Amino acid sequence: MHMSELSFAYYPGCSGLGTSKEYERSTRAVCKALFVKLVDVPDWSCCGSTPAHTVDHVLSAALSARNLAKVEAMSHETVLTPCPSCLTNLRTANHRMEKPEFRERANKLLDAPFKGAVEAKSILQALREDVGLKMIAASTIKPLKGLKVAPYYGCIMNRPPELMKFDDSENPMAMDDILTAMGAEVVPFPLKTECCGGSFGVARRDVVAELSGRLLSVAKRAGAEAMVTACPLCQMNLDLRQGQAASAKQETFDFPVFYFTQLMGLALGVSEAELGFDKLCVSPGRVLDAIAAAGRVAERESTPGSQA
Amino acid sequence: MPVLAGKELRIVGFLCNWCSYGGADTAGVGRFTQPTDLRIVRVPCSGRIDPLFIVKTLLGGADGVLVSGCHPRDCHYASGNFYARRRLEVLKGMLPIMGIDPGRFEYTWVSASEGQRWQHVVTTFTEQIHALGASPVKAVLGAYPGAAPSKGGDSAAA
Amino acid sequence: MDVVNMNASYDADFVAKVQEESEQNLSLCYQCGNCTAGCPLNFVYDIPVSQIMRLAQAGQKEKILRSHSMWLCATCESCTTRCPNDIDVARVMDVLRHMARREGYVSEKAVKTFWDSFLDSVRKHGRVFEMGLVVNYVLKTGRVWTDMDLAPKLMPKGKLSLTPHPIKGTEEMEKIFKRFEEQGGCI
Amino acid sequence: MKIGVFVCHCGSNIEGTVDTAAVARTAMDFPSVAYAEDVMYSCSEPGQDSIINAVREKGLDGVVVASCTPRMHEPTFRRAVERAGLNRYMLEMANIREHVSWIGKDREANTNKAADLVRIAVEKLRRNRPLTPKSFDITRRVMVIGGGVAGIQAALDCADGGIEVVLVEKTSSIGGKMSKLDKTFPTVDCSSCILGPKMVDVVQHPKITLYAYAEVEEISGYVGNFDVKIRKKASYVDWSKCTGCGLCLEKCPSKKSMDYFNEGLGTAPAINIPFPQAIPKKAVIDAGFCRQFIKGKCGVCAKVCPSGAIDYSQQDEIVEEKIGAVVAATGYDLFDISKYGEYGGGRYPDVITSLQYERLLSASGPTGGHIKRPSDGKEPKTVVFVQCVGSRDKSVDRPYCSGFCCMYTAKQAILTKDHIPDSQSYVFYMDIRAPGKLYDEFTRRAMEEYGARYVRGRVAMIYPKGDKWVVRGADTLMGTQMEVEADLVVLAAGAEAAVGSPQLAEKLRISYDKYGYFMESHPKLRPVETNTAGVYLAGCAQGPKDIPQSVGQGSAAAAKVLGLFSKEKLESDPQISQVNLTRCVGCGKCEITCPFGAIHMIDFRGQPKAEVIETVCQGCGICTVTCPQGAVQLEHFTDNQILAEVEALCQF
Repeated sequence: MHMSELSFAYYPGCSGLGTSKEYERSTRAVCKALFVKLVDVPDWSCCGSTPAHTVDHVLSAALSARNLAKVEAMSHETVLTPCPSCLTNLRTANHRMEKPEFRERANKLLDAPFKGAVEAKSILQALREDVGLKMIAASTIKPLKGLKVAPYYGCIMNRPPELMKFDDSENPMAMDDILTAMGAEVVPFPLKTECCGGSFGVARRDVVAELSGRLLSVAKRAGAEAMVTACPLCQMNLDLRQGQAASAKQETFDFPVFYFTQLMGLALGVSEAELGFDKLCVSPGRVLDAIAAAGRVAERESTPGSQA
Repeated sequence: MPVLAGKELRIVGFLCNWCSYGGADTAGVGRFTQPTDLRIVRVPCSGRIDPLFIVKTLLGGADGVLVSGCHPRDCHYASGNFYARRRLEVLKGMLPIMGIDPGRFEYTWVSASEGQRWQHVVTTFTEQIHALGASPVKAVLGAYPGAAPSKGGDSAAA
Repeated sequence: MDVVNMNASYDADFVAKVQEESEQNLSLCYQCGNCTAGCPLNFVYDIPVSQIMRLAQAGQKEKILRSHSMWLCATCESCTTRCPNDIDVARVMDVLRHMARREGYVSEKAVKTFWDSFLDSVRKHGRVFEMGLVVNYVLKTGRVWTDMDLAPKLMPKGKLSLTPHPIKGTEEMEKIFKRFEEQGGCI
Repeated sequence: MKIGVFVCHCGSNIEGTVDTAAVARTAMDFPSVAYAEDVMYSCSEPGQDSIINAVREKGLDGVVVASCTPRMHEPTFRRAVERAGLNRYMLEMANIREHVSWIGKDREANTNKAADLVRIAVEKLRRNRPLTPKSFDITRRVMVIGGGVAGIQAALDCADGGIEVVLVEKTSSIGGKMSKLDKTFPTVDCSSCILGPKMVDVVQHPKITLYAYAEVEEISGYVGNFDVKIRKKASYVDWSKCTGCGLCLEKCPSKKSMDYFNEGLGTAPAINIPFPQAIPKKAVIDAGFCRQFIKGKCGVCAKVCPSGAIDYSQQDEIVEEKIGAVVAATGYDLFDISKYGEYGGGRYPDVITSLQYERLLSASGPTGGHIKRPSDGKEPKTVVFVQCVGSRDKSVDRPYCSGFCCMYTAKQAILTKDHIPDSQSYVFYMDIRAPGKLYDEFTRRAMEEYGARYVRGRVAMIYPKGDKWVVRGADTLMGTQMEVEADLVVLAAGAEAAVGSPQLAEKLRISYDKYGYFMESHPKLRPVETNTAGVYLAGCAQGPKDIPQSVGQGSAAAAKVLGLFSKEKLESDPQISQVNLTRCVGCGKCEITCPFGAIHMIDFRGQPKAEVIETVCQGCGICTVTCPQGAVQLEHFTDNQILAEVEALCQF
């Protein structure tokens, strides 16, 4: 069931080189396994993230447009990125630069101007819509049996809907659908799009502790054993800062926080090493063992003669 | 009075009484400001508009003609605007043959409740005509010699 | 509380500027409070976002630019997404931040410093060098103990590289920022 | 011909941006104009008198009034010229208010444009000729569409006025939304106790023919003489035999049918009578759930029915009725709350609509009048009401206020306390809209006597927490966020035009606004009339209304119908087509294109000729354009008149 290969320009985003190495790796592994070709944007630079748009919208657009222009030069219409923050900036720049007057101002800051004909899409959207659930389910080798997860989309993967044009802005389902298709049990998580505190971790850890803490305790109450994210910043806040959140909430969590691509990779039979589970701060060991155990049971039942 | 030199161009509108004329009224009641070029001729139904009226108006030296009726299926006379649409489509195709820029004629549908839409229609059409500039017809023919009855008499009962 | 004299304190230029830069019509706001209701950051705001909108309508520049709220807005887009009048509230908050910077109001120094350090890093290397960013931030703020508790968690994971990965077009990046400043942009 | 021109100031409405005196001066130069003046208020008594005097003194034989839209005052000024002794059709109007003074501030351009409009009016008038209307007979029967409280009122008032009424109701029982309500504000009257008797009056009234479970298929004709086709939908029960005993409901093995009357709370048997007081009390089979139709075998109802009324082979039936007027009272439908994803409507079982809550409060409802929440049947102690769900919200294209939600929410808060004394209600509101006799007092009572806690602010999100529902809103007066952990959340869903309204409007040839509400002919002065003669409006079909307003409009529409039918005969508008027999070649094209069948072919000295049936012709003029010979001309809109207007504009 080999489908014609999809090919996209690919914009990894800065955190992929550091704090979200495992997201970066697992993304590439999953795309490879699903025959999605990722062509890196040559000499890509930072989109400016939150700090840029808090300073000025033209500067912010220019920082993103430098990369969009490179995508144009690659003659690709669509660029994929795993990071919602990069995605928002790329899409916003693209959208605002549809206005000639604004485009001119932004291009003034650039060596190579951006003409404005590139669509930025999240890896999640590409997997959900371009690859599709059928293909994903069919390619699942090790179903994620015995895994109860709370998918958390973060605040800007789908919002504002007019700009992001993907999934339901109040109750997104893309990750739910993918993980379910791969055999995981998804618990209904009501705060799918609530903010985790974003980039305030360093300057105002109290903000992140409170907000991420709330997400973790609600996910826990919902009966999940782990959270699944699609955002480097969310993952870092929920995983690396889980201790800070715990003390803020006076709760204990010990709650693994995966990137959805890591779990997909697992189901697709990619080696755990390639998926960088060792990079997670809260050890996923217990959860991974549970999946493996459930898998063995399933196998035994399916092998003939073992019924006796 | 003569068209205000430089300021205005001569734009004639044929509007059906029940929808578009009412829509223009609604725009007025809502004080939706519009360009002053347009002069509205009121007819009972867009189905009453003979393509010949439009041709004569344009050959008479008007710079633009705007026709507006009820939305399809919403005609006060059930099917008048369907006849209108058919006739006006044909006309649009024939204007170039007569050497008239088809951009000088548009037809649209505006209901009695759509004051804002009417404002938009008038504004954009007026801009469109100003973009095309004054009609060359006048220069060529001079002002239209006068509309001899195309057919029929003043009163049929004659 | 003192009387707000509208004749004296309504700053028309400010209102006009906010509307122009945000491309939003402030008078669309009818104060339903939906933005405040859904704002996750409200608990650290000194003025709730719906009141920021009200103050903006009322041209109360001083009060707004002195507030902490817009510095603590995470641009999570709840307000923009749920506004019954389709106002891009998050964008208004962004624009207010821009103004505060330009006019030298900084109610949340640490936040600003972090963002500045971030952009410094981008300017220098083309991509964010996380380690350098934090160090830079610590030096500027003197907050030596920032996230020290995290270091032991992070280090062994080999996530934080100790050297930047500069891009080829670094001088191109520098130019972007230079041109921005030359056009009167302030960072 | 001597024409008089009267240019109206309309106070400052026109004079403010048009130099009316200058327009009058200019008009003096127009052909045939013998007199021109500007008038302060031409529609006022002195204004009309000055026109009448001028006609008499100056011996005018035609009048042009330059003022507001003819759609407003043409009848007024026609009466005026008639009083002056002229034929009422020797009048033309120039619309220099709606089309000039109100849409531009440039006084020079406006004055110039106004003069132009007067010029074309003069040119048209010069080619007018006196016309006399013909009179024709009326069918003194009215069709009321919609059996809600507005339609019921209109039907009863007409019938009591001695007119035959045909009442068409889409569902299997009349009563409409009101029959689903438990109590009504501000009196807390029992809804079905005050509506029930009226419903009974309807079936018992000798002059009312009720078609329930039926819809208007097609309507043709014109004021005084409409022909309608009504589709009686197949109920698979012979209503002439059905006694409404309800045995079939008990015995029906398939109980999974959608319970529309209870707003989808619980299910109904596949053969059902919506509610005990239903009028008519007849059973209907829901073929989508009936085993006989799905599996092809069952027949339980047929076996148990004592009167042998079940008829699985029944088909839709078309009945034809002749009527002279129509009252459209098709009501409203509820906004779909699932459009608010952040409220989880449709996803969260205990987040329900206000109308569903009415059914929970009602003794005839699915819970027998005990408030039980859908998820676990527990009695809620904390109930949160959220107002303006689908009202005053541009983002869901519902910018208008639904008008009655503030009031019914206050009522529901009061009733909640009555049902569950140890309960606490919260109401999230933006503004309280309570204009009406004893209305504001009522909302105050909800707070002051019943302790409902009102919170001024919208709700941003609702999410589950254990078996509670966290409602996160704002209190804009305190300037804080506000969270309430609720057992049950009631969304005050706004009103929408009833499904299918635009399609019906098109059948009736009346206008509707962008939301599907029917357009009245004047927002202030003709609220229950439409621009189509003989078609009237009542109730929410025209826009959201509460019960007293709907009843008032029902009566108002009835008064209009009675007024129309009080005339011996109706006068037809003489602005109709005329055939010039010498030009007509009898090709018959006009006969084919006429939408009203107002043209038929006759034999004239052995030759076929077209003839217009004067009382049937509606004056659209389609035939005039169709005729290849120019033999058919529409009076007062002849080719020459229109071309004269064009020429008047082009010569400059």
